[in-house]
Amino acid sequence: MDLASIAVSMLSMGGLGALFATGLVLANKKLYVEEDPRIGQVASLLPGANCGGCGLPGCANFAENLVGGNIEISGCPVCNDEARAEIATIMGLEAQKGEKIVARVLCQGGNYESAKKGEYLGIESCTAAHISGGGDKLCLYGCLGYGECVDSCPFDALHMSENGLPVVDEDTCTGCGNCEDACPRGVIGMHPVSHTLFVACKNEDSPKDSRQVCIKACVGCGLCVRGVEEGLMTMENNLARIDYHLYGTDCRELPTEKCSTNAIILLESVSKEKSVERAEMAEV
Amino acid sequence: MAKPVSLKAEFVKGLWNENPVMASLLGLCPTLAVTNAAVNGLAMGLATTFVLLTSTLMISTMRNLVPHQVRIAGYIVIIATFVTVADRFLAAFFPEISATLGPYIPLIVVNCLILGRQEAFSSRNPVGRSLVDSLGMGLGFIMVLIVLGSIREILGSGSIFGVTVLGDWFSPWMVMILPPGAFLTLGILIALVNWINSRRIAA
Amino acid sequence: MTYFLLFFSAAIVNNFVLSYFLGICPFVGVSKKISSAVSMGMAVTFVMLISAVVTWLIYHMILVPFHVEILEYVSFILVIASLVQLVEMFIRKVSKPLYDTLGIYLPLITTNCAILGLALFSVLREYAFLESVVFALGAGAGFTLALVIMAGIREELALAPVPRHFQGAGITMIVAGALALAFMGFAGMI
Amino acid sequence: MSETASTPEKQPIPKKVQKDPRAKLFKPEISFILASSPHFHASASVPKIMWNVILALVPAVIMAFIYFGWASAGLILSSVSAALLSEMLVNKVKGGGFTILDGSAAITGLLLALTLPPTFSLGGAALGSVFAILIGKHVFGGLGYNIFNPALLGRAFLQASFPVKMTSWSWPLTTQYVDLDGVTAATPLGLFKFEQTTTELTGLLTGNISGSLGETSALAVLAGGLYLLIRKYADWRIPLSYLLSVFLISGIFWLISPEVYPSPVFHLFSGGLMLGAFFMATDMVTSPVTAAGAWIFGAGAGLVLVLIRLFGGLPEGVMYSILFMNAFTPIINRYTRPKFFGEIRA
Amino acid sequence: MSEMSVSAANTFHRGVHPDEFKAMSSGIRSRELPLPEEVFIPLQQHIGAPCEALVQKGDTVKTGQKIADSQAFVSSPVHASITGVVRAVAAFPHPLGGRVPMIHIVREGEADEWELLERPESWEAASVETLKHIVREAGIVGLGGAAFPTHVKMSPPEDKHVDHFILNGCECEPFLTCDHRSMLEETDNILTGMSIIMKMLKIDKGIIGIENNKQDAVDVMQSRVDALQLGFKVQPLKVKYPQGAEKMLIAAALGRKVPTGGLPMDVGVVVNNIATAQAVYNAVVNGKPLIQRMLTVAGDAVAEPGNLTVRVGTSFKTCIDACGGLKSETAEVFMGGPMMGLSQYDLNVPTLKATSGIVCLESSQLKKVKQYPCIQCGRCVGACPMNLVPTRLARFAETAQYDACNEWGVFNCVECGSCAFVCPSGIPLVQWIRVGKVKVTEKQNKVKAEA
Amino acid sequence: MKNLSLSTRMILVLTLITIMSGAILAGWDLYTKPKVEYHREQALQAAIADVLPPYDHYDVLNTEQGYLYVGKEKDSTASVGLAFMAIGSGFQGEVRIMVGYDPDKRQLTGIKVLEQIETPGLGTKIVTDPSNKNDPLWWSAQFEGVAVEPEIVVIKNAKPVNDYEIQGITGATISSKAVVRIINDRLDVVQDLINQAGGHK
Ligand SMILES: Cc1cc2nc3c(=O)[nH]c(=O)nc-3n(C[C@H](O)[C@H](O)[C@H](O)COP(=O)(O)O)c2cc1C
Ligand SMILES: Cc1cc2nc3c(=O)[nH]c(=O)nc-3n(C[C@H](O)[C@H](O)[C@H](O)COP(=O)(O)O)c2cc1C
Ligand SMILES: Cc1cc2nc3c(=O)[nH]c(=O)nc-3n(C[C@H](O)[C@H](O)[C@H](O)COP(=O)(O)O)c2cc1C
Ligand SMILES: Cc1cc2nc3c(=O)[nH]c(=O)nc-3n(C[C@H](O)[C@H](O)[C@H](O)CO)c2cc1C
Ligand code: SF4
Ligand code: SF4
Ligand code: SF4
Ligand code: SF4
Ligand code: FES
Repeated sequence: MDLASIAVSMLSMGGLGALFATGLVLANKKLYVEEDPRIGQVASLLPGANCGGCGLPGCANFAENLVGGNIEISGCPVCNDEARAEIATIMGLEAQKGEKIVARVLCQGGNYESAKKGEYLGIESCTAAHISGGGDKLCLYGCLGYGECVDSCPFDALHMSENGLPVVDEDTCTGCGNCEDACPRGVIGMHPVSHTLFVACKNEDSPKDSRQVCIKACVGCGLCVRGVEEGLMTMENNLARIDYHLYGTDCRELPTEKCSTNAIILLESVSKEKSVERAEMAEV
Repeated sequence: MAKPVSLKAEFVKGLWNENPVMASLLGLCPTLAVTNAAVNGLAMGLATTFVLLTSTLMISTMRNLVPHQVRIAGYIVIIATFVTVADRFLAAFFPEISATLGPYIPLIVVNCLILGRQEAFSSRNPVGRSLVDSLGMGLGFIMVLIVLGSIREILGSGSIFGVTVLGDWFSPWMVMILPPGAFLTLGILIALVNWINSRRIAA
Repeated sequence: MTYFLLFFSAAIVNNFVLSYFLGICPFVGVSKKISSAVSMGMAVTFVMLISAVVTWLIYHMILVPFHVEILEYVSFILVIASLVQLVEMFIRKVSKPLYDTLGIYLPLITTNCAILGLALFSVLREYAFLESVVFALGAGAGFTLALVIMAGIREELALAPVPRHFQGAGITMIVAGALALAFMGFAGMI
Repeated sequence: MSETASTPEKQPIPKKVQKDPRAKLFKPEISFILASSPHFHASASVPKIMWNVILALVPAVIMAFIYFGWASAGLILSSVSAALLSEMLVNKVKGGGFTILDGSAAITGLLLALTLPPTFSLGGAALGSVFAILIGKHVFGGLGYNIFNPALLGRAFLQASFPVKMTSWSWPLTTQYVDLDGVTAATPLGLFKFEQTTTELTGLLTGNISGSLGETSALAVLAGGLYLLIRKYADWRIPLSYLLSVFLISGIFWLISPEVYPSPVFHLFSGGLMLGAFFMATDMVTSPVTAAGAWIFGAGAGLVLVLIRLFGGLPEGVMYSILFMNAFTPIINRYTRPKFFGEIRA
Repeated sequence: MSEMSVSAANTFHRGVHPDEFKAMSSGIRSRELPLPEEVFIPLQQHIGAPCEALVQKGDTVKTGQKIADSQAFVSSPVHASITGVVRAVAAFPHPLGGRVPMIHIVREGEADEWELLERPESWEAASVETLKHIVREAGIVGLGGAAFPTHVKMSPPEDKHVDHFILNGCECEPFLTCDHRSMLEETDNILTGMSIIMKMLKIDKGIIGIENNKQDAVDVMQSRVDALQLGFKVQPLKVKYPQGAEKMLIAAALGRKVPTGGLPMDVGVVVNNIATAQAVYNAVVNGKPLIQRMLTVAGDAVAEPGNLTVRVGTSFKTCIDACGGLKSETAEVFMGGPMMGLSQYDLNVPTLKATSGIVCLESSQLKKVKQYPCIQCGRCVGACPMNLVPTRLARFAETAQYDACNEWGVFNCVECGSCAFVCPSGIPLVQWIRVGKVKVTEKQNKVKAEA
Repeated sequence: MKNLSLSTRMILVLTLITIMSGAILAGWDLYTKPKVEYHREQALQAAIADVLPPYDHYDVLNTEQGYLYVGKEKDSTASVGLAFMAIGSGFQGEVRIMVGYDPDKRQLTGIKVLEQIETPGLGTKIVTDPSNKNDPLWWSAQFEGVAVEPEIVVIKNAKPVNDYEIQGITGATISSKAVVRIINDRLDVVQDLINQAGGHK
């Protein structure tokens, strides 16, 4: 009696198991669908809990979307760091082999430097201000200072300075370019980290007009073009431009000193200058 | 797989950082359903941990044998087996608890927490490490269940583990032992954990 | 009429999600967008239907006659898991659009307590075959309803300044609590 | 090196400058306001709307005082002040403005009080208010963002927490059967549900019946409600469709079997329907913005209400019907986009 | 197109009722502003291709001389509005924002020498092509605000059957009364201009839509139409903003609804402003190009509000000074009315062809509302004449859900401002909607570029 | 194992797992079943003992309409009453009640609510009422000796005056009425059975 019931149990369970295993075997043969092999690899690294925590219907679907580039690895709340790292290798994130690209803010017209034209009462967003006359700053090209770029950065690599200009944290910036897209004024540009010389201004107005607008504006005087390596600096629409193809390590003569308004900057020198300045201030 | 992580870290992660309920939002159904009293939470937590450990033992042992295509079916049968064992154990030895936890014991079978750990960890790691992981996860789960159960029991019945703590002046908020109370308490608890985490990061 | 009441009871009065706490994980996970909520709801209803039929047959054709009721959980879950896997593979092969709207949700459903819960409730309440089918439909409809309401609310909350620590799971739980409070009005109806 | 091309963060503003470098910059003669159109604005404002709703509730409050005396005053005071204090707490934690003066928290507290039984405890009323403001409103993002009607969510919380106290009624002071126990009275809906007796219409209209503070006199509520509609502080479609759908659906049942189901008129004037229809379903935050949505919202609430009243375990369902439809509001909003001017829809 | 019964059709659905403030200038006869010392004439004052300057620094120009033109069909030439010397062709601040190329002319002496257009003996006898040519050469653009080249409007494509012309005399913006004054002072000229336009369009059904609050204009128009036996219908319209928006006007006067994304001619209608008709008259009958117009200077910050006839390119400051100058408490000055006008920061900007008013307000009249979160009251929905749901559009724009913005018809918004006017929460709905439009366009362009 | 084909391995492994599971469970079943049955039996006996007057033993009658438990005196065929299970829906869900009935006196000898999922603190007062410190079981105690004819009724907010009346629970009228309804319905069936058996036990 007892043994019989054990046998019945084993038989019925075993029967069901065999039945469905066979079904799966057949299905595996007949219903097989070709897919990107990486999907399988990624899927096998995912928790497989199908918990839906990622907002997607299941781990397999998450893998598909990941490989398809529609979602980030961080979208899976369950996955641990190890698995994430491995998945990243499968996904070949070595795409970032080239030089690190970071965002650069090409405007120095903060609250202190720029001219105000009135009292702006409206939505404090750069796009909104841009399309309704440009907020309270007179400059038509420069940073508006409402930090839309800061909000758009998914990595928290940007913040607003007290002077009302965005500051990039080079180490955190991944070069994703979200801020560049967000800025209605095109003030942010993406550059390899090795580029340190910039014309930090976008103002194309005539010298007379741009002088009225900002003390750090590029007024288009053309002094910087002379004396530097041929072609490195050019003037276009009252604005100095740097040809980064010609810009290299051997470039000795720098146009920064020539610029009458300090619109051209060399990043390291700026920081050095600043520390000297601070030291002097402290002495006074 | 991967760089060696200390066993201690493997254990500790389940308690807070990768806590199955708070961080991964797994196993929510039993978490909500049985925590109307602390003791129920404890019992459910223990039962779940038992199943987690035993099935981990099995699955981790035979992790290299089971073909990918039948692993879900295989794992889940193993899990269900131990759930049945636990269920019967309670029915045979603790009939009262069995009656209160009622239909939620069998649902341990489909507790995403268990299958999730098997898929994510036990099927890829040696037995010892897997057991440590499961133990951590199980304890993390028990912890949450007890906390949730205690809060709900105190506010909903004025007692904790059946011992009256709030006097007659307190009229219990019955909602706390009803479904809405479960959701609300867990919601607030999750927010609290987020807050603590953000403080920890800031610090 | 009794079938209607059974359906109504399972769908609204004793909603699986809001009063039985079944299937909470997908309820939290797949309720960010109405469209995926609808798909998920359909998939769950479909799987519930299949498993109600199959588990009823297994229970009454195998387990009871052979007195091996102890195999209830094991056999139910084995059958559900394998069947769902088979159906998923089948749909994937047969129709890409169907797979995209329904199929991709299937693996998630295997480990959804609502399905096993349904099968177990059917046994516990000694439903006849047709009753368990209606019960499955009602439970599926109720699950879909809760999921879609939640998705609607969450789409709306995406536009709201929910306090940071409550964003995500926290507010979802609070909304679920509020929904459960609202659904209490139907108590005692059946 | 992490500094960018931009100006250093803390620009040392030169203390002694011979020549301000900014002297040459443009300076407008008069600094005008720069704003986007329109530059004009109608005189309505959020506080104005809110305080008018409170004004419209005055008749109901007065009736509550006449019928239930100081008990009503205590409940209202306790509930409103708890609401205001919670609002202040949130202001403090969240930072941002001082939002008590906009009146929305006061309404929440007041409406919650009006839905409570006169014998309810003051502490309980305060608890409900705190729940309504914190969980019902601010967890969702504060004014304008809550999905559910906070006062009703607070009441639902109380009803589920203290079901006995929330269903213990006392007779108004004005009735002859003053009962010192104060617990044995029953509301018209309760009388109907459990004893199958209906109440006279005059009682319902004047409010000489037992019930929660604000539901006793349908007329007082109606007066305030009409004021709201006339001043356009509430969308007329919602009370209309709500009441109409209650009337029609209960009317159908009544026609089928007048002995079993009460008349539609009884439905309209009993319980919290008037207060709910004019003051709670019309809460703009939690009801649809589109006209079509308003009709659907009201009709749906009416259906749910009649179902609960006739077939549910509870005698009254105004609160639940509104909360239930609140849950659908986002979906209704989404799928009732009006046809654009000149749009031809397939 | 759906026809409504005409009796009910004297207004459109929704809309708002802002205070009018018209009395301060509507009762006073308009004045001619003395010739300005200098003018700045923007090269582009119309929708369409920009013009190129035909003169250089140092050239002497006569009043009415063409100084800039373009070959494109959708464009309109620009004329010198005073006699003088070109001082510069350069970028100067523009009332629409930014700095744009303008021709700076400085007056020489008191002379006002005109260079007139070639014109036919009688417009009745002239061919349609001649008339259109004159309208183009006169640089006439829509003076109702949009500045769309009028000769283009007069040339509907073959497949569009135009059967009605509507003269837009609504002037629904608060403060503005220049159209009103024109109707009273130049009645016959306007009616002649309208007849010329209808000849160009080859139609005989004309409607003059005037809001009820200008009953004297309705009466004068009616009596002159009767006297001249023109057969036009003078249609009084209920006072409601934005009655003057052409889609609303067509709905009110004819009961026709311009389909979404469509133009008036899709329902067989062409609409022109009063001042446009008057400009057509001046060009065709007097040979005068469009170099001056009447505009309203009003608001509580100016001492003597009134209507002025000014040369295009005169600075705002000159116009305001002619009305007694600004009070020191002035808070805001804008071009156009308070509902759609543009804030100015610098009063040296020039008036344009399409500038119908300069409104200067003290802060007391600005009616600012403290901002609250949207309470979903639906007032904006009840106000929007285009039947949009502004609150959602704004919320979508704010939360960067641009697809939803598009789906909910952000491009149908005519930016009339009714929604933001009624919003009790003081939400800058229109500004958000503009953000939405910009972002949706950006996104669409990006998608196009990728494809 | 590794060198078997995938298909074979799939079938083999799954079958093995299931067989193993079957074996474990069947074994466990053998071990625990008696204990579970024992508890169930105990519970049943306790319930019957609770609702019937003292008896020596009881007979189990398996009728088409379910089990009846007839309590017998020692060495006697005379019955002290019969007990039966009544099942029906309460406020939230199913309620199972053990009912003791004395067919001769046409009155109940006691009831015990075995299973219910009523609202804690409200409907659960049909089992125990913690608010009544002296007698938490007061509500079910009322059924001892209540007359079943014409039928049991619940009255609200008053003390019962007639012998067929039961006082309702304030705040849980529905549950109170539901219990009474379930008992009344079941009594009809049982009474029919008794009548068919010729009034005999
Ligand atoms: C790109 C474009 C093309 C247009 N084409 C025509 C046209 O062919 N015929 C016409 O009558 N109006 C045309 N219009 C003018 C419009 O009908 C309308 O008068 C103009 O947009 C200004 O209207 P508003 O002042 O009401 O905004 C066109 C406008 C735009 C922007
Ligand atoms: C909101 C709004 C209000 C308008 N109000 C007027 C108005 O009051 N008077 C007017 O002539 N044009 C008004 N317009 C412009 C007309 O829509 C239309 O462009 C003009 O009547 C066409 O005539 P035009 O080409 O001669 O300018 C308004 C446009 C908008 C969008
Ligand atoms: C959350 C909640 C749970 C309830 N649960 C029960 C219950 O389990 N049993 C019951 O009879 N009544 C319950 N009620 C109350 C009933 O619906 C009904 O109000 C009550 O039976 C009326 O009884 P009374 O007339 O004695 O107050 C509940 C009410 C609420 C709000
Ligand atoms: C606006 C309003 C809404 C109410 N909603 C409910 C409700 O949903 N459920 C309820 O039991 N009582 C509600 N009440 C109180 C209710 O009328 C009272 O509970 C019943 O009269 C009991 O029969 C409400 C009262 C008001 C004023
Ligand atoms: S850089 Fe651009 S986006 Fe950033 S604050 Fe300046 S204007 Fe705004
Ligand atoms: S948005 Fe991207 S590119 Fe810009 S700062 Fe952040 S990380 Fe760098
Ligand atoms: S949405 Fe646009 S069209 Fe509608 S009222 Fe607002 S501004 Fe006017
Ligand atoms: S009018 Fe203002 S507050 Fe009202 S719905 Fe529109 S945006 Fe919101
Ligand atoms: S535990 Fe129930 S679905 Fe996850």
